[in-house]
Amino acid sequence: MAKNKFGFSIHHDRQHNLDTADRNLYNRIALVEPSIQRCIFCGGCASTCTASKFTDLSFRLVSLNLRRGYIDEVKEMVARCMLCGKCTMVCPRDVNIRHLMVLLKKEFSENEF
Amino acid sequence: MIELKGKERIWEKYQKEIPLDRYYYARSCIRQNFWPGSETTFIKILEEELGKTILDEEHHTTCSGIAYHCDVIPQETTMTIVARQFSLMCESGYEHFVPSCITSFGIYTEILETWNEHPEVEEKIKRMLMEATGREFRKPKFLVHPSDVIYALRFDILKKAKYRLVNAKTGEPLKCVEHVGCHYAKMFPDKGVGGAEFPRVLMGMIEAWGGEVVDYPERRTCCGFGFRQYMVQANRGYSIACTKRKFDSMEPYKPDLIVTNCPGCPFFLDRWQYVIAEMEGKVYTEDGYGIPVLTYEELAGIVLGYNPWELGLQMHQVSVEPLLKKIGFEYDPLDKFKVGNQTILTLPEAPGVLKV
Amino acid sequence: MEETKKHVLIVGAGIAGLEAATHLEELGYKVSIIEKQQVTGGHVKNWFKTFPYFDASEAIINFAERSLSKFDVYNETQLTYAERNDNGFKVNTDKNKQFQADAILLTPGFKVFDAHKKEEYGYGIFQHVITNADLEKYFRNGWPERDNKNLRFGFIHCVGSRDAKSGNLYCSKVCCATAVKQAIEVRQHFPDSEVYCFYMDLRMFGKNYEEMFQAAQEKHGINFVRARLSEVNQNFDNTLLIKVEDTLTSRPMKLTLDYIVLMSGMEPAENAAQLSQIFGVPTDESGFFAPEKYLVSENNTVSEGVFVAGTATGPKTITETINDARSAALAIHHYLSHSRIPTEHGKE
Amino acid sequence: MNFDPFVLPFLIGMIYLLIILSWRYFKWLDELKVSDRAKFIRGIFSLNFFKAIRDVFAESLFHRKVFKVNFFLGLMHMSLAFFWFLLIVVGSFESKLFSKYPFNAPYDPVFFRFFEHDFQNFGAHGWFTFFMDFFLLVLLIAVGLAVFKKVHSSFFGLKKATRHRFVDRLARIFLWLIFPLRWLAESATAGIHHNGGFLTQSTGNVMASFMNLWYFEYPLWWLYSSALGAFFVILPFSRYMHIPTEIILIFLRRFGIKNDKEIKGFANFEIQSCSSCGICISTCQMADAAGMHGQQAVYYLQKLRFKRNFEDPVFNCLMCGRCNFYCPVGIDIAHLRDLNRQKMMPTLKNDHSYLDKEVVVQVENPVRVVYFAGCMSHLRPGTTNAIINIFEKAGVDYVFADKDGSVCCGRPMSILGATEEAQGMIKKNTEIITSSGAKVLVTSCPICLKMFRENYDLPMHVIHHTEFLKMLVVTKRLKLKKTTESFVYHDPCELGRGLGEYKDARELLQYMGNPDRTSFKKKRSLCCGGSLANLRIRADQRQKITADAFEKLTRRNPDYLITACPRCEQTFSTVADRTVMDVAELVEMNMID
Repeated sequence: MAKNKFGFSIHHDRQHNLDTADRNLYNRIALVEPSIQRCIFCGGCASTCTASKFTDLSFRLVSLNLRRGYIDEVKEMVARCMLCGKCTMVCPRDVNIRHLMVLLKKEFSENEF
Repeated sequence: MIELKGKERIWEKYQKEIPLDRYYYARSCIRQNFWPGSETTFIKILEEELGKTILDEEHHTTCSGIAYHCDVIPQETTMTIVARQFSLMCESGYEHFVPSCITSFGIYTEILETWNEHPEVEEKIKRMLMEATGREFRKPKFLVHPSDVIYALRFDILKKAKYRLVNAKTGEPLKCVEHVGCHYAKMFPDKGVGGAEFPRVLMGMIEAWGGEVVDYPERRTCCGFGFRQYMVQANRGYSIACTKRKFDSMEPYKPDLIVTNCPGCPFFLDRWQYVIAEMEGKVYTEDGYGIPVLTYEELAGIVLGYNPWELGLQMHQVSVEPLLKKIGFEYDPLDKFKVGNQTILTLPEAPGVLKV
Repeated sequence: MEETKKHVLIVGAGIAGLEAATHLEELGYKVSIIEKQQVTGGHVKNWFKTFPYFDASEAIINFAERSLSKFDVYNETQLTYAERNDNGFKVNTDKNKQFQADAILLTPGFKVFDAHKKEEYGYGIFQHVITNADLEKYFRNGWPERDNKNLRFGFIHCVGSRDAKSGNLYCSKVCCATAVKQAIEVRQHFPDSEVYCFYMDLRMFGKNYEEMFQAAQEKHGINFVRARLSEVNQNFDNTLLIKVEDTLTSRPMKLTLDYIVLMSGMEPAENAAQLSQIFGVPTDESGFFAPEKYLVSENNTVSEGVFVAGTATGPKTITETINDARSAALAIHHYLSHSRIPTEHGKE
Repeated sequence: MNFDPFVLPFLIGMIYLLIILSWRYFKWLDELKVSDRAKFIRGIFSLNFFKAIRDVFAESLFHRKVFKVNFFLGLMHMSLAFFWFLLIVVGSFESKLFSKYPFNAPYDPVFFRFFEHDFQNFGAHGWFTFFMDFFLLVLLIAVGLAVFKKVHSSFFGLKKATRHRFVDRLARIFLWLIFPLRWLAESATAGIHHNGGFLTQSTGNVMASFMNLWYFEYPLWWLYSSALGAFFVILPFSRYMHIPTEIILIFLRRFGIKNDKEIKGFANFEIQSCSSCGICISTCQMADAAGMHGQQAVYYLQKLRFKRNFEDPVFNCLMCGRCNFYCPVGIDIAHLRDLNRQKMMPTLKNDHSYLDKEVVVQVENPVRVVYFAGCMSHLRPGTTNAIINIFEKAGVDYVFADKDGSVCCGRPMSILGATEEAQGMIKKNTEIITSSGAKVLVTSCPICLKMFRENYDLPMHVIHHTEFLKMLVVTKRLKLKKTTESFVYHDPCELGRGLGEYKDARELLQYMGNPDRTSFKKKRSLCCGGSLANLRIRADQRQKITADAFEKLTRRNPDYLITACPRCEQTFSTVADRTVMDVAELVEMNMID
């Protein structure tokens, strides 16, 4: 951890390194529910989402962040989902979003991240 | 594998005509404070070593580039100030404008290009200069940066060189990082030697004087100064993060030195090494001294065997002694904190992590 | 009887020229083609497979050359001069072969964008930065020796297309589908490889293109990242490091790759400007031939008796090129049999 | 006392079976809740005991419900069960009457013909031999039918036969061998001793004509006894466990014992009562329309019995409840699945705290009716608009609780086995709904309705909009005209099989016209394929179910398909070649002043 010795500290580098990204969770999930691979990040899910009316929840970002290995972000969003399933009803690529949400919820409940 | 042919193909595209004599020299605002030996050395090399004519003009002012890049003055003001510098040059009978500062070079380039594209702006500035100072000006025939000049004269310098950028013990070329200031050619690639993507200007000097250039991934990245990033203290974390990214990227290549052609870059690449060491305990060389950072004039001075303490190398945070030792440079370490022959300067406080 | 046949001269023996020649010959015209290359078939001859059905390019060439023996082809010949006379056009070439033609069809095709121009992408500087055209050659002629394990490929879309910095504002149309096709081929060729496509937009406009894209995602596990490459660098271990912004998460991102494939777009053929001048056919701001009337009469030109077809009028797929060539053949037929399709220009 | 060593296989098998059954049944009864055990004791001494006996005859022996599915399937099952039963009962009477001693050896009736050849003093002999042979003949025909069914299951109304496990197939071989062997053994004895009836004696005569029966008689009895013994030994580990278990299950049901919250006790009786008949396979739309196999009730129960991994059948299910309705044994499969869902779903780490922070409940002037559209209804604005327009027209004093977006009712989470995790939503919705001060909660979504009724504690009537609209018409606050268009009505699973609400929508529709007849109505209705309960099913499989259901419902070519669930409406719309709409939309179209 950088010390704040001179009135400022070294800013965290925002650049994401895909080489070191942890894609294990994504790979594991995609094996069980391969339809996630079809996602084109259109955001239809997020726009219809019941919860997104009240809080930051976008499956589009869950899908992306999962691929990029931003597990904390994924975890936070997934916890907010109410599983109503509207997203799945509007998905143009027939991604089984509700199943993915349940799988992720289970992952975060059963395993340490 | 890097294909040199590919680079040469690009360099062919970015040949720049560099005048070989009669320079009108405009000093930099900040270099004189940061690296007081550099500009003097430039003049010394040109006049004494190579017998060129150079006018070290004392009436010119700032180009106002820092204010311009910090968004605090309008462009017309900057243009009028620049117009005045040109008028000074004309009055002295010179046509080759050589601004010491890279940002000034960028400003002058940008303004000349603007005037080329929009002659009405030039007319307006002529009017404004006349109204404000009663002066007239002509645009310089050549606008070149002093690093262009040294690049053009690199083989002449080589002829007089006492040292090479070669490890005296092993005979291997030193690994040199070249860092070209952003305002040199990133805005107008055809105004820099070798263009913006693979600039040749510093590379040419290093290779001519025996060194080997390191091509590391973050080569193009800014030194971290970024004007607003450093000037506002709240943003300094971004400034140093940028510098750190560069160092992290060059570290595996184990560079022996860094050469720069900008006033700010050597300052930040030098001083931030100290700050990173203090904050994170991280030093980028195995010996614990850090990577020495030089201006191209200082480098030329070393190659020519000038007294390092007259070059002002004691102003560097990262010690240059390991580098001098590597090339077998003979110097008196006791002279480091002397001014002239007499007064001994107060010894600076040693940093916490970096070795000196 | 031979002498009474009307003569059509075609410039360029790519698939457009060949297809038009086939139909014109069947319609009873004498057809000659001059081609600057050694062989006929144009660019398609250099390709390996075509999208979206992965048919071999040979099949396309075989189809286009089905009537090759029925007309005269002059290879390694370039048109140098032409003048209009009472009987049509008098044409001369660099080999001093002269033609008297009743109508001219210009099918000079396109030129692959020279990726060297995008200096920051390091083509010609970093060994494993290649173009889509290079990749087709690799597929045709075999890969240069390479450790085949765990290679990481990055496909960079829109190189020289939709790029003001390259001077080309238009979309080259075929590169998106080509990238997806090649990405799939790479995954099939190197099953352990990882493939990323960096796109600005994915323009899967044709039939079965979107399906191919979906298969690329789902069956072949190809990663699509909406990003535009800023610069390519080389790592200490000689792998390539690219920097992009992952625009959908709004974060700068870097990634190490073993191969970078630049999806070079289409530019007007090298001799397009010269032909334009010789025949008085205007070009648009991008340098492609301007037709007499956009949308409705794209094979006719303002220069009477001079027709255009194929990618010389703008980027086209193989199917579109072939159809365009047939359309041009019909337009020439109408012109030569004095039953020209009435157009604004043609009203007499 | 008659005895011969060949009776030993039968005897040992039977004793072994009795011990195993006693042990198991005792254990399972012991697992019942204390209150259920009390019910059991009370039940034995009540009228229900006799009612249960009647049920046993109706179901276990006559297989009444199987007949409903298919006549031949019923006939086969009835023949096997009832006539075997008769064979045993009448055989016992015969042997006991003959020996004039009620406590003869248990194998006496089974091997009666071997031991007894002289019937001089047994007047009823002729009757007995006739009936016993008749029963045997029926059983042989039944076995023949069973073999035929294995080849042509569709003849019996079954589109696909159950895939049985090895032990089940082995047990079936023994079972199928029993009756032919008995026939041969008795015939052989009849051929020698002339003690057979119309079937066995004639067969015996034929056999005697070309073989020396003295050599064959004894081994045949050995084989017969061995087949019986083997069947008994294997029975407790095979699906034939259903034969004795279903009887106990019928008694337990009559005594008012129901499924508990865990898979033990009563659940064990249910699981072991499944005969693997496979009716649930044909009625499962996942199998029928989407070609999915292995998840149906029969396989789920099979896996439960054999302690195999049953995760897929537990979660890969639409929970439409069709198999519950069609199961001839009446096993509450949906409940058995739900029990394991609740058990297998880990406690999900949800964070619904934003509901408390972000969702502001505005207490307005109390109204009489609170309308809660539900998440899904927001994708069908035609329905919600229709309801609002009707409310306005009828002058209903209402508030639209989730006009600006719903908080999910919690059923989508609950139906996956995470009921506890839905508490935050339940709390919030309760707060929103009760703040209206309304007396009636009207919802458009059957999914919400089921949740509100079963998992909420709301101080008001909770009804579906079909019921409310019907009330508006009945009380003349709304007048409807007949429509000229034809339509068919689809019962949503959650509203119909889930809550038993079939009446109101139909009565409401009657004001506008007669729905087309369809055999897929009420408890026989189909799932639209959009069920929230199944996460594993692929989109293309779902679509097959939807298309198949739509085709079945619209066979009479109606102008509209009418339903009462936004989810069904949305799902059907994706495949529809005609208008799909909610009852409320039809009402809106046909309102008159």
